[in-house]
Amino acid sequence: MSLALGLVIIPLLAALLMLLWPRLARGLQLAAALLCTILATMLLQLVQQEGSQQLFIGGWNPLLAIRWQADSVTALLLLLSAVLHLLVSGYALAVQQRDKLAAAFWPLSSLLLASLQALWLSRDLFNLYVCLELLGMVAVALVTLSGDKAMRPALHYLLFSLFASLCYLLGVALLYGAYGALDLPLLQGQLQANSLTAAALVLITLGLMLKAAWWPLHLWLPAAHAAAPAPVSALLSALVVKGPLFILVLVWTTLAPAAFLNVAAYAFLVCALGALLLAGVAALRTPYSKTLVAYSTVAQLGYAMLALALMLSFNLPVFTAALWLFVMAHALAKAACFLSIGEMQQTLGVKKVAQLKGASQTMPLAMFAFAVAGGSLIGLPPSGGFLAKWVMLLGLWQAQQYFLLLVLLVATLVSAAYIFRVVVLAFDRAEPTAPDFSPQLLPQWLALLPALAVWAMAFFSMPLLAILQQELS
Amino acid sequence: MSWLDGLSWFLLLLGLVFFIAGSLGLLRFPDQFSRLHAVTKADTLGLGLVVLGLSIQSSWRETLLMLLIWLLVMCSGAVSCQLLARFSRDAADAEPLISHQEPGQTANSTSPASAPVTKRAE
Amino acid sequence: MMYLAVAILLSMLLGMWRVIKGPTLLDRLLTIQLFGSAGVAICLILAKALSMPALLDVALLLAVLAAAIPAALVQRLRRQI
Amino acid sequence: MLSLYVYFTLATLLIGFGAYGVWRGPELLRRILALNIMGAGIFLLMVTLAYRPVLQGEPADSVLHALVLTGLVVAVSATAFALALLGRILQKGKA
Amino acid sequence: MGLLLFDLVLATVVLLLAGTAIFSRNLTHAVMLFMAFGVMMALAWARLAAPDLALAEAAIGAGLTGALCFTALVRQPAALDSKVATSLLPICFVALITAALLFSVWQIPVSPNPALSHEVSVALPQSGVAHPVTAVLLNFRSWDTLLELLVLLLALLGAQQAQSSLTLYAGWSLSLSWSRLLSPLIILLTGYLLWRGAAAPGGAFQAGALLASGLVVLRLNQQLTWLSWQNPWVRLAALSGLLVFVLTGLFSLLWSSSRLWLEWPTAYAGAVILGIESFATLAIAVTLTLLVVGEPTEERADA
Repeated sequence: MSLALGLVIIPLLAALLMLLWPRLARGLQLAAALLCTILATMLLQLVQQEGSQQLFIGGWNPLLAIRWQADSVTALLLLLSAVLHLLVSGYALAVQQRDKLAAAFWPLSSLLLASLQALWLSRDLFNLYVCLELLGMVAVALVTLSGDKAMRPALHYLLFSLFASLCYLLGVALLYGAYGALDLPLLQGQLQANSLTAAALVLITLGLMLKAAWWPLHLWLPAAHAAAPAPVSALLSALVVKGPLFILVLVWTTLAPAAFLNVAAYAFLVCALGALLLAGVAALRTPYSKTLVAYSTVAQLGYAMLALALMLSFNLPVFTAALWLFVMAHALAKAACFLSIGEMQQTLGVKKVAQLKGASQTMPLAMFAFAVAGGSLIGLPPSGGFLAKWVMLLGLWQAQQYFLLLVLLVATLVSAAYIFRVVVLAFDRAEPTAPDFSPQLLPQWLALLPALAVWAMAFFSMPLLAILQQELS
Repeated sequence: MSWLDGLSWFLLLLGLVFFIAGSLGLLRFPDQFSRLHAVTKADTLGLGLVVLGLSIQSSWRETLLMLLIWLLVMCSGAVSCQLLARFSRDAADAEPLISHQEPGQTANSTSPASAPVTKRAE
Repeated sequence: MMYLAVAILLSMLLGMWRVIKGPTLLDRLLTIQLFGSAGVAICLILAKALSMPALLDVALLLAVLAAAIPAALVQRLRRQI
Repeated sequence: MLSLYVYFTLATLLIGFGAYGVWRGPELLRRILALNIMGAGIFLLMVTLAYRPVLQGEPADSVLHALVLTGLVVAVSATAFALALLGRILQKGKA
Repeated sequence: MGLLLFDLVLATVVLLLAGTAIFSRNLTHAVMLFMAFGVMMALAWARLAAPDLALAEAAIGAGLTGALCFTALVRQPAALDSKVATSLLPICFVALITAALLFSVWQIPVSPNPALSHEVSVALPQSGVAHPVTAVLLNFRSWDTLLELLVLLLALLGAQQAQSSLTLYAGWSLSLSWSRLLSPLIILLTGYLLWRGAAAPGGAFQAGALLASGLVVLRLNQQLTWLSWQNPWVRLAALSGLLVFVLTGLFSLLWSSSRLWLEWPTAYAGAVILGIESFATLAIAVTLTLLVVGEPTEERADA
């Protein structure tokens, strides 16, 4: 577990040092990100070989201490966030001069990594609350880096996030009042199906849904994510909304009494359908390119919700694998989308989708990155998105849910529509929007990297599936 | 001991009377400065009596602490009374930004001191 | 003893009417003063009645802050002048 | 025993008031205040839960007290941050 | 009987304050009622046998929140009386949900599960302190506390981004000398709370918040002009709590026999906790002060 500890402490210490000596910030950032990626890889290997690892902080009894647990899903998520942090930091380093990225970006993004890693590891209901609050505050602070125009969306984001964590805390308080424990594995199977438990679970779920921007509680997300600087939007969309999602899955898979599962599955299903179709349509209609990508996050989270709903009602291991594959594929693809769109926005000096006309000519690399990432969002082979969707389709076929198969198809068409809306415009080479300055190659390459990673997921499909299935056996 | 207990209760009740007097003064006095006095003076005296009443029943360490508390409240009552009054006087002389009157209260405001504030707020 | 605390609370409630009604800013600033001194008194009585000597520290803290805060608030509000 | 229910009810009502204030506003500052009131309600619920052993003659639940203390710090930090953001927004509106 | 009556009256006062703070048409008014609400909550904690929380709430609710809210208040645009249309539908909706919540809250068993409390009392002798709340905060669940310090720091970092200019005005001599007179007392009391935390209610946060309100008062009276984030020593002080916490954790990781994160050896636990708490107090005080006061520009003292 010292590997896991390093994953949390290194970015934390790096951030503190950056605050003390701002001049060292960039070097420290890169070093910490590299180190974390290496450690996360090692941890993944360790977990694969020796099974899940546990730590009771301070060495106290399970009831008293805060438990950390690194199972294979956690290890994968740790690696995912470390890799994404590394990639986004690289991009930020390349563009910081040009975009006048505020100096506070470095410590804040390091703290973001630290709080995410702490969240993935924690298995204590109250500690998860603190992690959630931490994550929310870092996210809001990062949004404010855009200056004046971002202040109002940032405040709204903060208020929503605070309200959500209070709902979560209330739920936790009710659970503690009834069962007298905070440790998730200890509470497993303890909960009785009564109205008190129901109220607690509803409150926890509502809070987490609000934080994870699940349709129909997503209203804060597009404004906040669109207002932030490009590297920040990438981090927010790719990682931050996944934190609450992770807790939600934990709560529903370990805590919830069996009697509630079906009702919850139906509720999640309805939300998933709403997200997939309505948020997709919203992405299709918005005039601004960044808002488009932000709405696509809401829509894509629908897949995760769908997988969760299916997981709860059918208890097939395929859906668990599909859920985490979606999370990873979406994180990588969305980071690439935001970075490439941000790059195009900066270079072309435009905000609207319509003005991206001819971008394939002026900025081919960035456009290529967007197209590859978009392909994964749609689910075109070969990509991580395709892999996730394929696994899910297999599961649906197995469970004989033909109606949902159809819905999945429609959702795919909707996402294809909003991705192609951009791509088609970009290939319209008549009267392209002239760039403000000559496009730089390095940032475009760096924006391409996450897209290539999501591509690569398809080639590592076997080991990935093996890791995710290991969890269940 | 019983007469000590009786004394203690007498002091406590007397303190209560001053607290109530302070609140009544706050409610009934005609202008803001007299109301200020009602709160800062009567309540401080009430607290002092309560402290005295309680210290009869307490150990010397607790008594010392309570006397310190009373001393603090007494000083702070005097100082904050001054500060608040001065602030209010200055605020009445200058253009206030935040001492807004609720509409409808301009008419029935009886206090002479608050009149200029009201006028400027509009 | 608790009845005494109740009575002081009720007298506070009485004073609150002025605070709610206004009409001047000063009347409202008096809330802090009123709740400060009465709060200290109730805290002292609770310390005795519930026999929790730790509450004396709470009363001390309340008193110190009630002493310090007007100096800060008035300073802040003077901005408008 | 009855006191417990008095405080349970008070906590729930505070949460309700707070939730209403957060939802309806109308000013941003009032929403922030309402969030704090809602938080106070939740903390009150937790402290009342911690008070339950006292009725049976045992000391109060110190774990819950520690949790509420942590929660208070988190709440005051968040409030301060929100008010700083609000200050910036209002200043911009004035200029 | 007297206790129950007290509870009922206290509940009424708290509800009235909360209700008027939310439904009042005047924002200034709402803020002041909210401050009074803080004092009343402190009394509620005192009543419910939670003196630690009463101390914390007194320091925050009666002190810092007021200063914070007033800073926002002076920036509010002039038209303050808002036209609140208290429409019936939302009220009914919220009332319905509250009723449902009330129903489930009443279901909470009156006799709690004693396992965790029992565990605390068993482990208390090995924790290095005698006061269970401090033991939970700085030993059993110290990871929460570390993260909580991080939250506080983050609030400051975020507020730095949203920095807006405010002018400090020269104080009256009365408030200036009063704040100077108070400061030794506040420092003394801070030390007292910190030191008592090992055995009785009190501790780093309460002490830090108290120290912060002292610093705020001085700062608002144009004292302590060095107190700014630009000053590297101030930065060090604001980070010191976290740094010491993390470094002590790493140190114990390397030196203790079991090599566990945040495990203090029983023999030294008391000293370690006091050390961490002292730096945490400093950090909390500086951070809260910077949060409340911001980075104001000084106005020249007028004659």
